[in-house]
Formats: sequence, C-alpha cells, structure tokens
Amino acid sequence: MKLLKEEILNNEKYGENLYKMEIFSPYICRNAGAGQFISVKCSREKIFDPMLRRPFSIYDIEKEFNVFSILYLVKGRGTYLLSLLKKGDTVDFIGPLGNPIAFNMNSNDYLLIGGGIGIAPLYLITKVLTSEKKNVLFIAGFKNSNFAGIEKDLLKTKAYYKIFTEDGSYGNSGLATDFIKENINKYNKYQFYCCGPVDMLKALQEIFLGKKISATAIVEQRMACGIGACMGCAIGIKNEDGEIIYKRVCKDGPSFNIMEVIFD
Amino acid sequence: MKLLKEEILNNEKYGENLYKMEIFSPYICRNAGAGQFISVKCSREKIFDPMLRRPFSIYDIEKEFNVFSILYLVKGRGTYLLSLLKKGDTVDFIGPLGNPIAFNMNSNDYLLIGGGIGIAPLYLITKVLTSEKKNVLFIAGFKNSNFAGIEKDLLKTKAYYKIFTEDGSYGNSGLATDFIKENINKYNKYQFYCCGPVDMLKALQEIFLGKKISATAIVEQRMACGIGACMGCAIGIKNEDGEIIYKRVCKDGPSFNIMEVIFD
Amino acid sequence: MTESNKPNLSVRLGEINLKNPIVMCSGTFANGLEYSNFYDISELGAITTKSYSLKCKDGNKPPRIWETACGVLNSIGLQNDGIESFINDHLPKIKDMNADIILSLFGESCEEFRELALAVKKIKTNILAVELNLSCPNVEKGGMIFCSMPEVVEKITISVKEILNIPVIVKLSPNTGDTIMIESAKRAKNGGAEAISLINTLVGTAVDIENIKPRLGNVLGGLSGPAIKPIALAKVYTLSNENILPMIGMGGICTWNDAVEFLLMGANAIGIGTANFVEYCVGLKIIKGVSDYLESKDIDDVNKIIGKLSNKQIIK
Amino acid sequence: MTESNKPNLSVRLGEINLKNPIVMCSGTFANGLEYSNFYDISELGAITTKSYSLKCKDGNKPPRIWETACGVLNSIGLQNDGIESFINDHLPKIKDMNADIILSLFGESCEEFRELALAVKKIKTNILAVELNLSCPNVEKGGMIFCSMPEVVEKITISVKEILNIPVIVKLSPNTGDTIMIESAKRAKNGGAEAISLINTLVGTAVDIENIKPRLGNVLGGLSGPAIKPIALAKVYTLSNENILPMIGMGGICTWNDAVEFLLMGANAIGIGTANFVEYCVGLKIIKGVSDYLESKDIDDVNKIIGKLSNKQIIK
Ligand SMILES: Cc1cc2nc3c(=O)[nH]c(=O)nc-3n(C[C@H](O)[C@H](O)[C@H](O)COP(=O)(O)OP(=O)(O)OC[C@H]3O[C@@H](n4cnc5c(N)ncnc54)[C@H](O)[C@@H]3O)c2cc1C
Ligand SMILES: Cc1cc2nc3c(=O)[nH]c(=O)nc-3n(C[C@H](O)[C@H](O)[C@H](O)COP(=O)(O)OP(=O)(O)OC[C@H]3O[C@@H](n4cnc5c(N)ncnc54)[C@H](O)[C@@H]3O)c2cc1C
Ligand SMILES: Cc1cc2nc3c(=O)[nH]c(=O)nc-3n(C[C@H](O)[C@H](O)[C@H](O)COP(=O)(O)O)c2cc1C
Ligand SMILES: Cc1cc2nc3c(=O)[nH]c(=O)nc-3n(C[C@H](O)[C@H](O)[C@H](O)COP(=O)(O)O)c2cc1C
Ligand code: FES
Ligand code: FES
Repeated sequence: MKLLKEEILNNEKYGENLYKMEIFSPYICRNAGAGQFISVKCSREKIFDPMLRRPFSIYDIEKEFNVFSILYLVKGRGTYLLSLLKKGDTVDFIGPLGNPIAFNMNSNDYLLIGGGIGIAPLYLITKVLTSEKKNVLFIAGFKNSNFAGIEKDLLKTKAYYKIFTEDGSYGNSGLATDFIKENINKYNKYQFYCCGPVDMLKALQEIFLGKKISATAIVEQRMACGIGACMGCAIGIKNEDGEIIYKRVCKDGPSFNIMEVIFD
Repeated sequence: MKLLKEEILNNEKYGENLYKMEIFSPYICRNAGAGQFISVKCSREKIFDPMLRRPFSIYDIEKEFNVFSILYLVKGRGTYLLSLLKKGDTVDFIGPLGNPIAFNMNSNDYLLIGGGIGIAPLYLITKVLTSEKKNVLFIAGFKNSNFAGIEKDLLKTKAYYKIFTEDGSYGNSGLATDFIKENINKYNKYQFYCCGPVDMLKALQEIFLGKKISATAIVEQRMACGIGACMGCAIGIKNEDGEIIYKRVCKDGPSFNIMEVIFD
Repeated sequence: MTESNKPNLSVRLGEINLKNPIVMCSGTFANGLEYSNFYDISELGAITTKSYSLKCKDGNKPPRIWETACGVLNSIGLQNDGIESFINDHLPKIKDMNADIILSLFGESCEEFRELALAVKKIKTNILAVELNLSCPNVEKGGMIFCSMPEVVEKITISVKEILNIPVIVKLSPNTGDTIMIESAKRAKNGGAEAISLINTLVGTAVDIENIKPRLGNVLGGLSGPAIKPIALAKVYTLSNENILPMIGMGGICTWNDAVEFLLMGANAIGIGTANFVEYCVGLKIIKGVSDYLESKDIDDVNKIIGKLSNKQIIK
Repeated sequence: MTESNKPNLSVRLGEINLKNPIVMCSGTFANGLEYSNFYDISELGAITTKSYSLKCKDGNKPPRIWETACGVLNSIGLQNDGIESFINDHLPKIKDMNADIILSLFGESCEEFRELALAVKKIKTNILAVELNLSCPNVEKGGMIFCSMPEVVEKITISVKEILNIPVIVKLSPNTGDTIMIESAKRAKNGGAEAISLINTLVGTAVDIENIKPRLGNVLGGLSGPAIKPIALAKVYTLSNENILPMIGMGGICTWNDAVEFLLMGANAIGIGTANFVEYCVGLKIIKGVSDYLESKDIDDVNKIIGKLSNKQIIK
C-alpha cells in the first residue's frame, strides 16, 4: 500500500458516463492482486470539495507495460472530475487496498456474475483464472447496451461469457440472475464470484440459500479512510454463531462469503 | 449587466503567477466602460469550492474583435483554478459590474498611478483617454520585473509612461509614490486615477492632502454578490459633513474620490 | 396531477399561503430589485427583505466577507436604511414587481420591536408576513442573544402580535443548543407566531496568518453556504420531529436536490440565501427542479413529500 | 532560535508536555498502526486513540459515512474493542512505535467512567493523558448529552481524577450553546481537568432524495472537515477569551495554515482529524509547515503566537 502520483495514459470513453482510465504504475502492477482496489483523490490541489478519496476496483493489470486500469461510471462530483482528466495528467491515489482474492485453485470451474459497474473487479479475476487454464464462465447483466464496450476486453480472454440486458438491446434479453436461477443446478460445483448492485447480490443469496455453493461477493460501502482506521465502511457480517458483527470493507474485505453478508 | 458563458481565446502567462485572459464577448465589448469589472465563477460545475465569484477589472477591450481581457495575479484557489483554463474553455461570469468612470473631459492632462496588479483597470483608462487625444502619463510601481510584460501593451498606446521597481530590476529604481511626491507640484493640474495596494493609496492620500488635486481611486473590497444586494463590499467613505458612511464598492464604486476613502 | 399536469406547489404555513415553497432569505436578496434584472421575481414563493431596524444602521467595520471551504462568513451587521425608508422608498418598488413579501424586522429590545410593529401597521399594501430576526450573530445587542432566551422570544412575539394582525414568523439560531431551540419555538408559538425560520448563520471566524489579524473587521461572523447544509438539515429535522410550528428551512441550499432534502426532513418551505450571490437565477431553477422531481416520481402535490422522513404530522 | 536554528515547538498544557502541538484526533487515526506505514508517528506531538468503552461496542448501523460540501458526516457510533482489549492488544503495539499517547475514554455513565479509570490504572506504560469524550453525537446514552450538563462534566472528571493520577483532558461539543460550553469548561477545571479538547463533530444529516431515505443508517451523524473550520475556530477563540484551561483546538484542520489560525486564536495545541483520511502524511506536513512559518516570521518559539489574537493570558 503506497500513496502514488502517476501518469494517466488514457481516459477512454467506454459508454455513456462510462470510462476506462489507464494509469502507468510499476508499483501497482507488481503488488496488486485481483479483487483489490485503489482510492483516488478527485479534486484539484488546494480544493477540498470533494474531499474524500473515491474507491475503484482494479479492472485490469498489464504487467508487461506497467499499466493498470480502472473502469468507472460517472455518478457524482468525484467521478465527474475524474472524467475530465486527460492523457498526460497526473492522478493521486493510494493502493493497492483491500485483500486480494484468495483463489481456491483446487477447483476447475468458475462462474463470475457481474451486474452493471460490478463487472469491474471481475475482469481481472477472469484474466487470472484463465491464465491458470481454469474454465471461466462470465455472466454479465446490464440495463442496456451501454456496457457493450467491455466485450472487446472479454474477447481477449479465454473465458466463456454471456451478456444480458434488461431492455434486450444487447446480448441476451433478461436478467442475469434469472439465468443463474434457472441453471443453478448445472453450476453448483462451480466457484462463484459476484459483484453488482445490492438487489442483485440479495437475489443471488436467495438462489444460493440452502445449497452447498461456495460464493464470494465483492461488496461496496461508502468509505472515509480506505485503510482501516475509521470504521466508516462497516458492513454487517453474520459470524458462525449467527451473531452480526461489523467488518470493514476496506481492510477486512472487499470480498466476503456472500451468504454471510447483511445487505440492508 | 448580464450573466454570460463565453469562450476563452487565450490565457497567456505574463509573468510569474500573472496571466492575461482574453475572452470573446460582443456583449461586454459593446456595454462595458473603463473602470468596470466582471465577476467570475472559478470552480467547475457541481463543485462549490470556491463558491463565490471573483472580481476582476476589465483590462482591455478590443471592440473590433469583440474581445476583452482581464489581467490577473494568482493569489488563492480561485485565481489558481482560472490559471488552469485553456483556450477553447468556457468561462462563466457576470458583467459589466460597477460604474464606468465618468471622465472629466474638460481636462487635457491625466496622470495614472498603478501599483502592482492595480494597473489592471488603468490600461483601459489609458486607451480611452489617448484615443480622445488626451495627454496621459502612466506611472507604474512594482516590486520587481514580474510585470515587465505589460510594457508591450503600453507601447501600443500614445501614453507616456514610467515604470518603477522597488528592487530596481526593471525600469527606474524606487517607489512610484516617491516620484509623485517629488513632482507633485508639476502635476497638480492633472486629473489623477490611482489603483493599487492600500499602502500606496494611503501614501497618495497623504501626498494630496491639502492640495487642490482631483484624484479618483479605484478600490478593492472582498465581495459576495457583486451586484449591490448583500452589503458585503462596504468601504468607509467620508461624506461632506465628515461623517463616515459605508458604501458598496460593487454598486457605488469601484471608483471614489481618493480623499474620501477610509482605508483601514 | 392538476389539469396542466404540473404538480401542485402551493403550501400553507399556518395562515401564510405561498404559491410555491421557494423563499428568498433575508439579507441575501436585498429587496429583489437587483435580481429582477435576471428574472421575474414575482414567480417566487416569497422574498424576505433585508432585516429592517427602527433607525438606519451603519453595519459593521469592513471587511465583512470572507470565503471559507464551501462557505461564506459575513459580518454585515444589519446595515439598513431603517423601517421608514423601507416603507416609503423600497416597498413601492417591490410592489411594482408584484413580489410576495415577508418583511424582516430587527430590534435591540422588546420595545423596539413594538415600535417597529407600529410603523409596519401603517403599511397599506399586502404583506404576507413579518419575520422577526431574533438570531443575527453579527450585532452586539439583540439578535442571537434573544433566541437563547426562550421567554424573550415569547415576549417579543406577543408584543408584535398585539399590534399587527399580519402573520409572524420567528427566525431562530443554530448557535443555541437544540433544547433551547425547541423551547424557543414553543414560546414563539405561545406568543402567536405562525411559523419558524431556521436557520440563521452559525458563528464562525477566520484568520489572516500572514498579517496576523482576523479576516473580518468584526472578528466573528456568520457562516452560511453549502458547508452548513448538513447542520441546517439536522436542525430542521430535529425541530420538525417536535411538531411545534411549520417551518421555512434554510442553510446552504444551492440546488433543487437540496431543497427536496429539506422538504423531506420537514421544512414546509425552503429559503435560499448565499446561493443567490453566485447563481443569480437560482430561485427559478429550484422551483422548476422541485416541480420536475415531483413529476418524475409521479407525485401530484409537494405537500405529500413534506416531512416524509420526519415524525411530522403532515398538514393536509 | 535554538542551536539548530529551528524554532521551539514544544508546548505545555498544564501538566501535559507535548514535543510539538500537533495531535491526532480521536477516532480518525485508530491506534496509529495504519499510519505508521506512511511515516514515523513518534514524531507527532501525540496521538489520541479511538474512544474506548468498558465493553466492546458494535457501533451504528451502516452506512456510516456521507460526504457533504467540504465535509464528512459520520455515524460510527464508537465501534471499539473495549478497554481491556486496548490495554492488552493495542497498547503494546503503539508503544513499539514510540508514539506519545492520549487515551480517549467513553462511558455511558459516571459509574462507567469510574470503572474505565480503574482499568486504566493498571496500565504500567506511560500515557500522556486521558481524554474524556463527553461530546460524541453518535451515541444514544452519554456522549453529547453529558456536555450539555456542566455539573455532570464536573462529576465525571472528579470520579476519573480520584482514581487516576494521569492528566485529564475533557472533550467538549460545539452543539451546545457557548454559555454551556464555557460553563462545562469551568466545571471540567473544577473537577481537576488539565485541558479541553474542542471541538467534537457538529450534528448533521443528509438525504438520498432518489430513494427517499437518510444517507446514514443512523439518520443523524457528526460533521467534520474543512466545512466546520470557521465554526471550530470561533469556539476556540470564544473559550480562549475566557482563560479557563489550555486547549487542543480541532475541527477542519487540513493544512499548516489552518493550524496556525487555531494557535493564533488561542489553541495551545491542535488536532487533526478528517484530513488524515485523505492526506495520510498530513501530520508531518503540518509540523514542518508550522515550523517553517515561525522561521519565516523570525519567531523562535511557537508559544509566542499562541493566543496572540485572543485575550488569552499567555502561559510562559
Ligand atoms: C471497494 C469499492 C470498489 C469500487 N469499484 C468501483 C469501480 O471499479 N468502478 C466504479 O465505477 N465504481 C466503483 N465503486 C463505486 C465508486 O467508489 C463510487 O461510484 C464513487 O465513489 C462515486 O463517487 P462520486 O463522487 O462520483 O459520487 P457521489 O455520489 O457524489 O459520492 C458521494 C459519496 O458517496 C460515496 N459513494 C457513492 N457511491 C458509492 C458506491 N457505490 N460505493 C461506495 N461509495 C460510494 C463516494 O465515495 C462519496 O464519498 C467502488 C466502491 C467500492 C467501495
Ligand atoms: C473591483 C475589483 C477589481 C479587481 N480587479 C482585479 C484584477 O484586475 N486583477 C487581479 O488580479 N485582481 C483583481 N482584484 C482582486 C481579485 O479579485 C482577487 O485577487 C481574487 O478575488 C483572489 O481570489 P483567490 O481565490 O485567488 O484568492 P483567495 O485569497 O483564496 O480569496 C479568498 C476570498 O477573498 C477575496 N479576495 C482576495 N483578495 C482580494 C482582493 N484583493 N480584493 C477583493 N477580494 C479579494 C476573494 O474574492 C475570495 O472571496 C480585484 C478586486 C476587486 C474588488
Ligand atoms: C450576507 C448575508 C446577510 C444576511 N443578512 C441577514 C439579515 O439581515 N437578516 C436575517 O434574518 N438573516 C440574514 N442572513 C442569514 C440568511 O438569511 C440565512 O439565514 C443564512 O444565510 C443561511 O442560509 P444560506 O446558507 O442559504 O445563506 C444573512 C446572510 C448573509 C450571507
Ligand atoms: C470517522 C470519525 C470518527 C470519530 N471518532 C471519535 C471518537 O471515537 N472519539 C472522539 O472523541 N471523537 C471522534 N471523532 C471526532 C474527531 O476526533 C474530531 O473531534 C472531529 O472530527 C473534528 O475534527 P476534524 O474536522 O479535523 O475531523 C471522530 C471523527 C470522525 C470523522
Ligand atoms: S474506510 Fe476507514 S475503515 Fe474502511
Ligand atoms: S458585493 Fe454584495 S453589495 Fe457589493
């Protein structure tokens, strides 16, 4: 974990309000693992609004070029300011944060489920697993065709993938979770990695309930420090005794056993 | 007075922390007079820091090109953000604000005294007066050679000018006010226009004291609304009865009879 | 939805009827003249005048403004021309603009408020309400001191109500603790007030470390702007939960989103202050924004969202 | 200037000696471990631990953080492992880092503070002071309620002082009016406190208008960050003018310029909170900045600027 100021090599528009930012950073490329994130200062020097850093999953690492990237949606003022940055500008961030995913490499089959911008951490997971010759099925669900741009990235991997859009404007029509629900018995030996909006993760919990499925969710929570010091990013986790305790998404997560997470 | 969003044609570095911004604006070119100012929103859309607009004198108007300019020093976060803007960017401002100078055109001789960035409103005054074939002597005082860039603008006018620097690194060595003090009897029939730091204006008040000199000061005060609504930009003015009343720099000024201003 | 398919925006605060809940705050809109350059100010729910005192007031020593992080410190000190000048010179102009007026009053004593009320009694034209500024942090006498003494709030309200039969709004301070704020609101109600304005500015200061002196001539000033919005919203929520009087909520409102937050937390109308200094047409924009918001949520009446997130008894 | 030509930065708050006036605020620096990744935290004047309670506390329902204009709302609710865990697990680690420690304590009653003090009494290693958090706005019992009752402030201070002979700092709230704040400070002094920490966060809230629900699980939270700096500075100035006790001033300090403002207004030391979340090395930067400022002004001792703009009797 290091505080870095690095050069932006590209800040490419991937869709409406959707950008991929490529950043030169040997340190991140050397030290970051799938499932980790960085936290970016979005405001200019001397300006305190917005003040807090913004967390983004590491979307891709291209070790050979010392380049990593984040894929982000413009939501509020922080991401809006990020979207204004240009090639050659410097970006101030800290990373890698959170825990890299501890893959269970005994398994051979992996099912990744991403909803919306939740696909961001799944791409690097896909790359890691496919490079280990694992069988990866990537199921992505979107509202519409806005995320179509990511297909060109998926095509670069050896993963199988299926894209669903709610409005049917791209890929298959329907909800990714409906597909999972219908086919859950086919995949119950797979290792699951899920990331997406709370409603999607809740639906998946329901689908997995009572089944012996090993599923990891990569979750979001609003953060202040990003490094485990403030207790701000708490999320309820049911421990073995059924008690709910609060864990920090930034330091204890961001991946948890999906069945243990309390989404409110 | 109008709220405008106009294109920046140039944001040229004139010295260290010193910039001239040229803005395309038929409206300002048509409606603004010497001594007036604009008030600029320096922060990006959606961002409220800094919130208030920043006032800048109109430095120059080039009617034939529909272009006017401001000359500004980077002092804090507002001017810092302005300095980052580039040709082609849009600038959000309101203007023209304040009263244009009501020149006494009966006179033939004018002495302009500017200190530091206080020269900004004096340049347009120079242009107006010289275009009316008046005899203009422009005395400028600076700390050092940082403002040397403005000489190229002065050369474009028919004004006589003398530049003083405190450290002697450019033009004449010494204080502009010392020059005035020594030569005041030579110029006591001139119409004076003065703009600069408070210490300079106070020194001038002292020099003029008891003499029958007609001198106008263009003054600064921190502003909130810029349009006369908040009473924020008050400055003490001694009225005929010797009473001190507060006037608004933005709406009643920014030019006042220098002998009536209370500088604290 | 109404015929025109636009949601109803009119609200009632006791006896005070507003065509929409967007009010301009005292001291930030002068008497509207400057702003009528930019838009038709009669479209606003109401404009609150600068606070007027019995005699004209010079105000505080400059400088009076300092900008802080997302906020503005001011120490104007209620500079104004006095109530007579308002009635004779300014009021006719506001009336020409057809604006709905809340007249803000400031006195240094109960007696002065009584005299102000007597002056106001002479006004023939229609005034929506008078607002008693019992919360200005920028004056030595009166102001904030009053609203830290709930019994004085009641006394002043009574003495004004005895004279005027115009609805009275009492403007309170965020600088007292919540207990006193709540008590003052109750006393205002006892005294016959129709509504509460909340909040006035928070006491603040700033220092010029280069020259080692305060940024404001008066040392202390009042903080307004986006910086204080979360605090103002919490005050509105807290007072709303007490169900004492309807409220005009204010403090840092810059966008229609902010306005909706205040309405949801229990403000029956909202006030726009500092934002007027930057976005001269912000009032109009917020009216439109609130209306569009309601439409997007299929809500036909703004009253349906007022207090939705507080324990307020919603006034139908 | 001293031999090394660097200005003296050490300050005294009663019995508390700090090598420099830069203190990390409770709850924003955990126990320093995370920050020791970035710099040597033993260079700080002191670090204040998270507030510890007798038993471990779960804290409030998420979400707990919402960012406002130049400010941060938090509703952590004092999540902590309990004092025993601090003593056994965390303290040894802090000691390994050679940091000077102010131990923050939180109890829901006078009795609980007494028990906390008994636990702390067992600590063998050196602790600079204990800070009594009587001002947390994020808990139902204790917290802010205490410092709106000056007599309770005194009672709690006494019961802790009876047990511990470590200096006691009392942390006060900006949410009470100034009268109560001043009274509480006097009572803290009567109770035997050595210093006051001022300010804790201001009560605030925010709303998600899209989903029509509060942004924080707990509805209300505490506002910190640059937004509140002018308010905090005014509180410090006001209390400094009363000359009751030395103070650690805090609230929105992000740069050395901010720190100097607080010192000039009467803070004997300054606390850095929210800024730690963004600029992980801000503590070091501020120490250097203050030192450079003094040098640039040819001032050989930081004590010479403390309270220069307030009516403080400067402690030599
Ligand atoms: C571990 C982690 C990884 C993430 N990875 C990505 C990613 O790869 N791509 C991407 O587009 N987004 C990602 N997000 C969400 C992203 O951080 C938010 O969209 C972003 O912070 C919004 O900032 P804003 O200023 O534009 O929005 P605003 O709404 O103005 O933000 C206001 C506050 O809320 C916080 N916030 C808003 N939305 C979220 C959210 N969904 N999660 C957490 N905090 C939020 C902000 O950080 C800020 O503090 C991730 C979040 C977490 C916690
Ligand atoms: C009528 C008028 C005309 C001006 N013309 C020019 C000009 O042509 N060129 C130029 O460089 N400067 C001019 N100034 C000064 C200029 O407005 C300030 O330098 C600028 O506002 C500083 O903003 P900042 O954010 O960089 O500084 P900060 O110090 O961060 O500003 C903080 C606050 O103080 C105010 N402020 C700071 N310095 C001044 C000042 N000297 N006068 C008034 N308010 C100030 C700012 O507007 C802001 O509200 C003029 C000021 C006035 C009142
Ligand atoms: C420059 C200025 C002058 C003000 N003058 C008055 C006043 O005369 N009377 C009053 O009741 N409030 C006055 N206020 C307070 C505002 O009416 C309002 O309560 C406060 O600014 C909070 O709202 P805002 O954050 O939207 O500005 C003034 C505020 C400012 C900024
Ligand atoms: C996330 C967070 C947690 C906090 N926890 C505590 C706490 O446990 N005890 C305490 O006394 N103050 C706590 N505070 C208040 C700070 O110590 C400090 O008083 C306040 O944040 C103002 O300073 P700042 O604006 O620099 O953050 C907390 C503040 C924040 C932002
Ligand atoms: S964001 Fe501070 S602990 Fe996670
Ligand atoms: S700045 Fe508002 S009256 Fe001049």
